[in-house]
Order: sequence, then C-alpha cells, then structure tokens
Amino acid sequence: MDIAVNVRQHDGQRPCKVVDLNGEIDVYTSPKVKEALTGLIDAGHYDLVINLENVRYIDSTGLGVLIGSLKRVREHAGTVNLVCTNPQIKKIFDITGLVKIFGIYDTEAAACENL
Amino acid sequence: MDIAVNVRQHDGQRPCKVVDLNGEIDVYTSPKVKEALTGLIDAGHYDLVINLENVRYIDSTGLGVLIGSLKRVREHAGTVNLVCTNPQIKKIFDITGLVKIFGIYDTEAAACENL
Amino acid sequence: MRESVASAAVASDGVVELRIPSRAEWVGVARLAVAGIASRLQFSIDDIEDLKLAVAEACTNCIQHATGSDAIIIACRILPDRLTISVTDHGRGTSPEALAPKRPGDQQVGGLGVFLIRSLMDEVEYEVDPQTGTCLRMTKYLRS
Amino acid sequence: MRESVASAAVASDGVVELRIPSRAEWVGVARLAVAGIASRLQFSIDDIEDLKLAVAEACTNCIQHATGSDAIIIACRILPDRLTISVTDHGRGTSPEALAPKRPGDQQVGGLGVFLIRSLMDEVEYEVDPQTGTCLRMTKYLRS
Ligand SMILES: Nc1ncnc2c1ncn2[C@@H]1O[C@H](COP(=O)(O)OP(=O)(O)O)[C@@H](O)[C@H]1O
Ligand SMILES: Nc1ncnc2c1ncn2[C@@H]1O[C@H](COP(=O)(O)OP(=O)(O)O)[C@@H](O)[C@H]1O
Repeated sequence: MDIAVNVRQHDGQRPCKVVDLNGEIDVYTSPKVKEALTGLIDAGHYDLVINLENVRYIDSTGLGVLIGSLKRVREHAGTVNLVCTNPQIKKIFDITGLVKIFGIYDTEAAACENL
Repeated sequence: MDIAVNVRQHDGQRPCKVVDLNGEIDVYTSPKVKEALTGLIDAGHYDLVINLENVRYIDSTGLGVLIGSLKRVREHAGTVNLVCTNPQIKKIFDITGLVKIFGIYDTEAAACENL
Repeated sequence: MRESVASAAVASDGVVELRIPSRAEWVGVARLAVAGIASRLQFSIDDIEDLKLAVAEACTNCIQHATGSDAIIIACRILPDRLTISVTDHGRGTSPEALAPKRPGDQQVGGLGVFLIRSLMDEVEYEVDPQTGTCLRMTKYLRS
Repeated sequence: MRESVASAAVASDGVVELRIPSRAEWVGVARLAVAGIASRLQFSIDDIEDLKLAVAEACTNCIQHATGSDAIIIACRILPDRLTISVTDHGRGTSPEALAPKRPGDQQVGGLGVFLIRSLMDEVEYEVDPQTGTCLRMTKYLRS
C-alpha cells in the first residue's frame, strides 16, 4: 500500500529523466509522487518518462498528479510519456480518455524514443 | 484465502501418500483438508507425508486436523511426517509443542525416507 | 479453488462493515478488505480491481470533501447475484449536480472520482443531506 | 518505504472497526484487514503474522463457541507504541477457567486457540458476561 520513487537519467536522442514508480498510487501515496515530479520540473527537467510497469494500482489522485505534471512541462515545450503494460491500469487511462493526452508505451525504450 | 489439496503416490523404501497443500488453512478451509486426509485414512493409507511448503498460513483448526490424522494413523501403526520450511509456520509448531509429536522435515525426500 | 459462499451468506443476511478514520492512510485498508470480500464471492480479478477502485474513490471523496466528518463507514451487503457497497460520511454534503453523471473535462486535474465510480459499477446512487452527510450506494453484479 | 502513521492517527483517535457475520468464510477478510492495519503501523512481518493469527483464533472461537451471536466486531485502536485489538461477540459466554492461561495438553485436538492468542500477544484480557457475550482485548507493542 506504499510507493517507491526512483529517478534515473536517460541519455538518448533527446535526454530525459526516467521516473520509476513501484507500488500503489492513491490518496495517501500520491503526494510523494507529486513531490518527486514537482522537484524535477522545478529543476528544469521538462521531458519525463514515468515508468508505471511496477505500479499495481492507481486512482484519480494519482491520475491528477500525472495530468498536473503534463500541464506544467507543456508550458516549457516538454512532454510526459508513460510506460504501462498492466491491463487494469491501461483500462483506467482508457475509461477516462487520458489515452488521448498521454503517450503510453509498452516499453521504456519506446517511451524515451518518442519524446 | 483458500486451499488446494493434491494427493500423489510416493513409491520409496516405504510407500506413502504425499499430500500437497497450497494456500491458507483456517476455520473455513480446514474441513476440506480434513476430508482429504480422512478419505486417505479410510482407504487404508496410514503413512502420510503432508507437504506444507506452499502453505502460507495455518491456524489452530488446521493444527487440529493434522493432530487428528496423526492419532488415527497411529492406531494402525502408521505415521504422518510434515514438510515445512516457512519460519512463521515452524514457529507455530514450536510454540504449541507439536514439534515433539510430528516429524518435521525441510525436504519432501527427507520426510518420505524417515517414515 | 474459489468457492462461492454467496448463497450461504444470504441466509445470515451477510453484511460486512468497516469503519475507518477519515484519513488518507486508511483507504488502503478499505481496499484490502473489499478485495477480500469480493474474492470470496467469486468476482473475477478485473471486477475485484473495479470494486477496489470504486471504494477507494468514494473514500477519497469523503476525506477530501466531507468537511466535519471524522469517519467513513463502508458496508458491504452480499446477495447471491451482486455485491452492494455503501460508503457513508457525516460531513457537509455537496449539491446533486456535483455528483451527477458527466464526462470528465480534457486535461482537468480533478473531477475524475465520481466519473470513475459511475463507470466501474453497475448501479450508483447518491443520497445527500447537507446536514447529515453523504451516502453513496453502488452495486456490482456477478457475471455468470 | 513504509512510513509510520501512528503519531498522526493518535491525533484523530484512530480506531478502525470491522464487523463480520459470525461465519467461517469471513475470518479471512478479518485477517487481511488486520494485516493491512499492522503494516501501516510499521510492525515487522513476523509481528503482522502474529497479529493475523491471534485475531483469526479469536474470531474462530466466536464462531465455534459463542452460541447465539450472529456477528463479530473487531476494533483496532492505534496508539503510538502499540496496537490494541478487541474482538467482541454477543453470544453465550464461557467460564473464566476455560480462558485462563495454560499449556496445551499433548496430542489433544482442540484447546490451542486461547493458548496461541496468549503466546502471540503481549497483553491479553478476557471480559466474559454469560448474557451479553465475550470481549477479548489484546495488545501488541511496536518494537523499536
Ligand atoms: N462524500 C462527499 N462529500 C461532499 N462532497 C462530495 C463527496 N463526494 C463527492 N463530492 C463532491 O463531488 C465533486 C466531484 O468529485 P470527484 O468527481 O471525485 O472530483 P474531485 O474530487 O477531483 O473534485 C467534488 O468536488 C465534491 O464537491
Ligand atoms: N468467544 C467465546 N465464547 C464462548 N466461549 C469461548 C470463546 N472463546 C473461547 N471460549 C471457550 O474457551 C475454550 C478454549 O478455547 P480454545 O483454546 O480456542 O480451544 P478450542 O476452541 O479448541 O476448544 C473453548 O472450548 C470455549 O469453551
């Protein structure tokens, strides 16, 4: 019922920060995710890949944090791509229409290449 | 929160039935375990190896079923050996003193050989 | 391996009730309990995930919006063909419009909770009293 | 990764309460809920297993011995240094001797439940009323 956040540098065609999330993102844990993403954006990192492969659960507060981050980086011509393979979590992005505003990829490589 | 029971024949020095239990043994599931063990004993199988390696949880009703089976096979000069490596479950056999009445082994091979 | 106990539970008028403080750290316990109840009733893994999310969204709304409520009561009623879950708080209620069915706006940070609840459950009903609080009753049917 | 919320919970007088029908199939839900609560409070994995077993033994006794009780109430009180769980039924009570501390007899099929509860928890107290039922209050301290 907790979340672990880990940030890595990815030096590809277009360098970016990769944020690994591991656990469950809910009303209790999403402030920790928000803090990490806000920290990166405040430090000038506007291209982000958020890896949700090890996220077993996400609710609307988690979605809100992702949407908020996307809006902020877009003000700086940046973008947020997601890595997600869990069908239940994909379903939530589908239902809410968020598939249309996020780039969602099956692999981290694809998410980084398509920034 | 459920239990799966599977019975295999073991043809060693002393042939026996090996009972694989997988899941949790509690007041809800122990009747199913009892039924399986009673069935074997009624059919004349008095040497039993009960493999608890995939048992994540056992309570006093589960212990009661094991003790009841041991008492019944002993009336026919049989015995019940257990395979158990889970430290939490070993601890319960320790606390209750059941380590003294059951043969408890780390491997199925050892449990079968020592019947 | 999973055996249905729905019919047995009905006989004893099966209600499982959980009461948690209206605080973010206890929503995970509500999710766990609901997952346990739903798996006893032979709901599919997908349906269990839907139930967990719907209950969590309801609890999150109590915590974030039900001003003055210190507890959340989650009552699960087990019927042979369905599970009805009510989530009740005793805080300040909202207007019916806030809870009405609607599609979420594009790129809007909030406003997804009620939409998700309505999407994931088969029947959803809000009872709002500005004085005594909000009661959300939602049902999911067992697919057979 | 696990963060203690004990101190925060005290401020709001944290009590998590679960009510289940007095039936074997719901004991697993009680175990899950207690495991969730205990893991929020930074109990070790071993201590969480102890708590699950103690609560399950208490529920099993309500189901098997508390004649006339149709529900079990499990109340978890969260304090900074301990978790106190009460398990209450409203069935026929037993004699204090049945619940007194004693070692289990050799090769006896029953009689392990109360012994395990007393072994696994730090403090155990029974309150028995033949008319109104049995309340077991048990405490485990957080090891620091
Ligand atoms: N239990 C509740 N008590 C009071 N107001 C509520 C409750 N549940 C929902 N609401 C209202 O409904 C609105 C919509 O909720 P929701 O769709 O979850 O979006 P959000 O919580 O992001 O605003 C909330 O903003 C709030 O005004
Ligand atoms: N909640 C309860 N209501 C009535 N009697 C109880 C309750 N809990 C325990 N008892 C009594 O205490 C005795 C000892 O319980 P226990 O050690 O669990 O062994 P067992 O359940 O196998 O008899 C029971 O036989 C019963 O008489």
